[in-house]
Amino acid sequence: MSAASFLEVQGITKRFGGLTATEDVSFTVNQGEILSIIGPNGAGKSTLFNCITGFYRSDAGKVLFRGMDITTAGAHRICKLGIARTFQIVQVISDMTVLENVMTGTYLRTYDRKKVREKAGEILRFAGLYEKRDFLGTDITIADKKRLEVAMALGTEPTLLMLDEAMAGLTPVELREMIGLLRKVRENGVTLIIVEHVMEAVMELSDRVVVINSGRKIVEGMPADVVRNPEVIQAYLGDRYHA
Amino acid sequence: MTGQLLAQLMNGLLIGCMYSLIAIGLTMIWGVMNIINFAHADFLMIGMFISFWLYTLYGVDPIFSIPVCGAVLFLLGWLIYRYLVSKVMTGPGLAQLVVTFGISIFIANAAVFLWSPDFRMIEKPLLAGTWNFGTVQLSIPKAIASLGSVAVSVALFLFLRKTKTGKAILAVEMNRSSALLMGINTERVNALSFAIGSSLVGIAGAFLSMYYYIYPQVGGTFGLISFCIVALGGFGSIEGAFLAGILIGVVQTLGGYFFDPAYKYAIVFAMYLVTVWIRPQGLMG
Amino acid sequence: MHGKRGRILPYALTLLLSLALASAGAAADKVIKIGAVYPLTGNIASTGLDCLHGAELAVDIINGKYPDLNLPLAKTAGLPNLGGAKLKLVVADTKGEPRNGQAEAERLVTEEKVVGMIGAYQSAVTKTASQATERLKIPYVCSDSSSPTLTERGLKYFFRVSPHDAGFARDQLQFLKDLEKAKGVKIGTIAVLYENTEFGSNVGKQVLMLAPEYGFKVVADISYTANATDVTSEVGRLIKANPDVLMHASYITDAILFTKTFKEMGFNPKGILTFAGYIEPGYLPAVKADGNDIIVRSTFALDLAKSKPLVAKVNALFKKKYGIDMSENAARSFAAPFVIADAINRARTTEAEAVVKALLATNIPGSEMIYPWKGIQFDPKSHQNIHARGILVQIQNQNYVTVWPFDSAAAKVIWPFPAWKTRK
Amino acid sequence: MMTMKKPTAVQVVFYAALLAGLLAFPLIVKGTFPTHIMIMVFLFAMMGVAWNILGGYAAMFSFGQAAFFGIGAYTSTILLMNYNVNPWIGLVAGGVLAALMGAAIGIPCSNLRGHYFAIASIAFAEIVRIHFNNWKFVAAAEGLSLPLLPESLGNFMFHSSKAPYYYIILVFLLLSVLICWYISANRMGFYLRAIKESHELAKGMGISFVRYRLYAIMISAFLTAMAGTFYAQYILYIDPESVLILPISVQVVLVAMLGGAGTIIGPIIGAAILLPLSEITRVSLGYKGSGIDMMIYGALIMLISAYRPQGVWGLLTTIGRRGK
Repeated sequence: MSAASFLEVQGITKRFGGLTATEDVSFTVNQGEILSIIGPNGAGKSTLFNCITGFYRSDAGKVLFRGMDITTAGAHRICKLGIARTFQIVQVISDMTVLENVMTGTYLRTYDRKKVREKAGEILRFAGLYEKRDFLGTDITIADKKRLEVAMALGTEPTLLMLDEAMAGLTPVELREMIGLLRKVRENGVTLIIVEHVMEAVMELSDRVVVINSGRKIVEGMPADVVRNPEVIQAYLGDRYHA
Repeated sequence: MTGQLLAQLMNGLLIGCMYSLIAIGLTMIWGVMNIINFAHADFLMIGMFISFWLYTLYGVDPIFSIPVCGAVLFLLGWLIYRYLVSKVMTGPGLAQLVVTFGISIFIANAAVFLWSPDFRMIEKPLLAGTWNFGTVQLSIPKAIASLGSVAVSVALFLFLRKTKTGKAILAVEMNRSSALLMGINTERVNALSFAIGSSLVGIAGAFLSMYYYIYPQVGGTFGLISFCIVALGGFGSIEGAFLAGILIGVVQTLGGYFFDPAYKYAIVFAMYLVTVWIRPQGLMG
Repeated sequence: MHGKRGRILPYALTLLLSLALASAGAAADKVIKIGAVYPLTGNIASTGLDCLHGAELAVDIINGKYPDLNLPLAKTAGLPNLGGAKLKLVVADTKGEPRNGQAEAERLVTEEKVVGMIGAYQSAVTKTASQATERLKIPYVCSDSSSPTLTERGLKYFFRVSPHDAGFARDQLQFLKDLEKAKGVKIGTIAVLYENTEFGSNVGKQVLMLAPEYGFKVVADISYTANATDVTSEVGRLIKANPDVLMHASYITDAILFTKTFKEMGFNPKGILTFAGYIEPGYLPAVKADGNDIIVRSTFALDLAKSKPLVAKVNALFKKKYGIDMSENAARSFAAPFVIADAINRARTTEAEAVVKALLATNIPGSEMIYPWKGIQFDPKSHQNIHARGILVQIQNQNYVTVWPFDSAAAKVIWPFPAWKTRK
Repeated sequence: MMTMKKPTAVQVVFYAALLAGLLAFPLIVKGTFPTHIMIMVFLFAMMGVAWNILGGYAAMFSFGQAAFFGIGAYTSTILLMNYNVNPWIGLVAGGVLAALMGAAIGIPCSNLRGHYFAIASIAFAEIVRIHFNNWKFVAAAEGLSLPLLPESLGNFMFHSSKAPYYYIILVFLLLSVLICWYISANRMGFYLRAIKESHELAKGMGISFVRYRLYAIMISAFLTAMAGTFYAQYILYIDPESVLILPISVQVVLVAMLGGAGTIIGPIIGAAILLPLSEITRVSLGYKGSGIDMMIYGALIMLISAYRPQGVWGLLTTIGRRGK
């Protein structure tokens, strides 16, 4: 294993009953980069995402994180190793305040309550949510929830942050803010994998893009190259026509 | 020996069918509203008492009380949903559960108040006696009750699959919010399911009254076992509850026969634990 | 010392007043409170109520004038030695839970100031209630709990009038022996069937222990869960074991269910000997003719009236008050108030030590009781009534008929148990 | 939430006054029955607090607390009777045993959600009850009468007064509250609430929900078993029918739910309402044997929970907020 490959996904296959959701998908992620995974609806992006983060057990293939085989590790173990994630349908703890939500993440590596609070406060300032720290999880807007989810994930002090459609449904202004936040995250040395539909964000943020269609990886490359790839256009257009 | 084994097996099936009928009403309420109705066993008791009083006061045989029991319990279920349970449908945690506890305590003791804690029995139901098949004796009322249970289960199954109202109930059971979007009046569906669930257990009460003694606390063990059946079958699964009921009846009877009668309910509970350990969602959940 | 005088004065006045009233021959309105704890709600509320009725009637008889009743204290109103003081039952509900037995006993003693205690019916509740009265030093006379362990605890303030399960088990086995002799039948094997609560397992234990002593072989030892939904597997086991005699200890619910299932599955031993549930008032109305020919242990039967006219008179009073015949439970609970009132009357005080002393000296003759016993006298150590014994009654034509001991039998025992097929 | 804010002066004064009142209670109120009711209130409040760690924080709705209660009562009693072990040691032993039993049942049940867990806990408790009912070693259904030892704190037995029992169970209750508060204010409390929100979310935040659910069961079982030992030492007689039956588990759930699940004070309020209510209805109406006492009891539970589902504590806090 070369030291350069931060995360290595090798031939991941996942079936649900007779349906193959992902088939033999491989790619690598380098430390410090932002990699996007795109593809039409039902292409298997989320399945892949869940296989990497330990939420699904893949039927074949391997996931290596910093040279360590994490294919069969439980989700909470993977988080402990430094891979944090968000959810496609936003999930925050509804009866906790914003601050407490982040504290729940921060508790992963800190035990002292005071320090946990301090750290969580810092993260909230970083994410621009500090003013809303005393609001309940249920009482904030969707955009804030999405940002809160990122903050919660950051609380676990990840080296790799994986976002599942963190930008879907945001207004242009909110989108700008989110892109800015993710940039800052990357500047702090965190590697990012983004599963995304919003092409604007993908084009702007990504260093590299992996395209999935019908469970298979069809292209991998620089954002600008990928969007011009006929196979990708076909996949998206085909998707649109058949939808 | 084999004759006795066969007799045990048959009796297990019969009690199993009875369990199924009791449990199906419960699983319906459970599946649609995600509520454990702890008063279910008390509804059973009311059904039995209605049948008893119709017999004692007007000489109506339990077999003819079935529709009355069904109707009265339907109404009672509707009222209880409307004025008590619906108030906590959106409440926190298991507030619904506490309500049903309260209802259960209230009903059981109202029965003591109204009808005294005495034991009753329907003296001479039309259907009585036993059928003899060699070494196997089958109690006629039990056999009829079992057939009735199967018939009612099938009828419910068809109602849910074939009628518009039934389909609406199933839709709510599958996904409440999308059912709401489809324009289904979920509040009405809730009330209806609660009423139908109660009505089914009322019918079970009428059947049971043909051969079982009647008193205000009669539901206890039946209730406990029907919870187990519903969970074993998978919450909300009618087919699951039906099969699990029969399975539990047979396991209980054979377990009591071969192992130790003192542990026969323990065997049933252990079976539940082992099953959900392997399949956390129950047999057909 | 104002305070002290304030405390003595009322007592002195009361004493003077009561002396004056007693000498005047007028009934004093002095009241002697006796606590009565019974399960009045919950699973066996009907039994608890039945027991309470027995005790209430006893109190009525003690308080009123019943010149034609040969019962202790019946002829006079109240307790003559205490100026005609009346007995008052202070009733409490235990819900059948031991912790309430304790709490209620304590409450009755400390708040209601009762000077004696009766009841509880369930042995487990009697245990905690009598433990409480023991600590509070209040006499407890029990005539309705049958666990042998109750009088094995060496309590100073606890007395039991009625027989216990070990005695009942002996009675049943002795009956079988007597029957073998009288009818020339041979009984070899017995099956023991008992529900697994305190009562049933105690009976089971006693029978299992004693059966070999009487020369019977136990071919099935079946304990089962009380309040069962279905008992076909239990009866299946009995059929397989095929015993000559079945001995069954159960409460009423299972008694009903088993009777039905015996019939359904055609279980036909030569005799069915039972305890408790089969004699509770709800049993016969529930099973009707299917209960015929079953034999139950008892302390009482209405047909004892043949040799004891007293029984009929008491039953008439009971029927007048409650509309039904006196049951075995009611009859058993009927005893305790007499025993405690008799002791207080002889002690001439309600002071506990004196009452206990009087209780130990109790000697009520058999003629002043509705039971077929020689009398009531307590064992100085265990405080168990040494004369208490059971009788066996058989259900004949849907009536409980005394069949054993043979000398006080009202009818001949029907033996063997007629096959179900031949019955209506 | 409540865990973060410093208590206000009013709250401090209120709780201090409440505690002082409770400490003085046996000195002021004579008569054993009120003291007995208070003891029962504290006993069930303690079990309600213990249940809350499971049901209120982790959404594991246990209906099997009687099993832990019974194991506590039986362990200390058997140790005392057969091996002459001091009840205080028995208390700890019972707690440890119950915690281990909790873990044993918790591992297979750790994947069960909501109602499946609830029914599994009933099944578990019923198996324990049936087994104890038939187990000769613990005298089966006959039950165990504790040997009467001279009264002393060391013997955990008092005959002349209920006051020592009162103070002991009060201390137990305060200890449980303290543990519950500590848990809710620290990592475990956060994690349990995350698990309650969603298993997925918890896993995604690095929380081993199996482990934290196990911790919750074990702590809850330990405290409930302590209550069981207390019961045995207080009543001095135990049998399966009085310490292992479902109605005990149900009572515990009612106490916690009625007071307000998921709050520290909720179960205490629930117990303070429910137990006196049942005792008073029983004492004032129960002797008639008509069932009317339990009817009233049932009706009150039914109406309170239907029309004030957030629990009495929820009601009080709403009023409090409106007052401000």
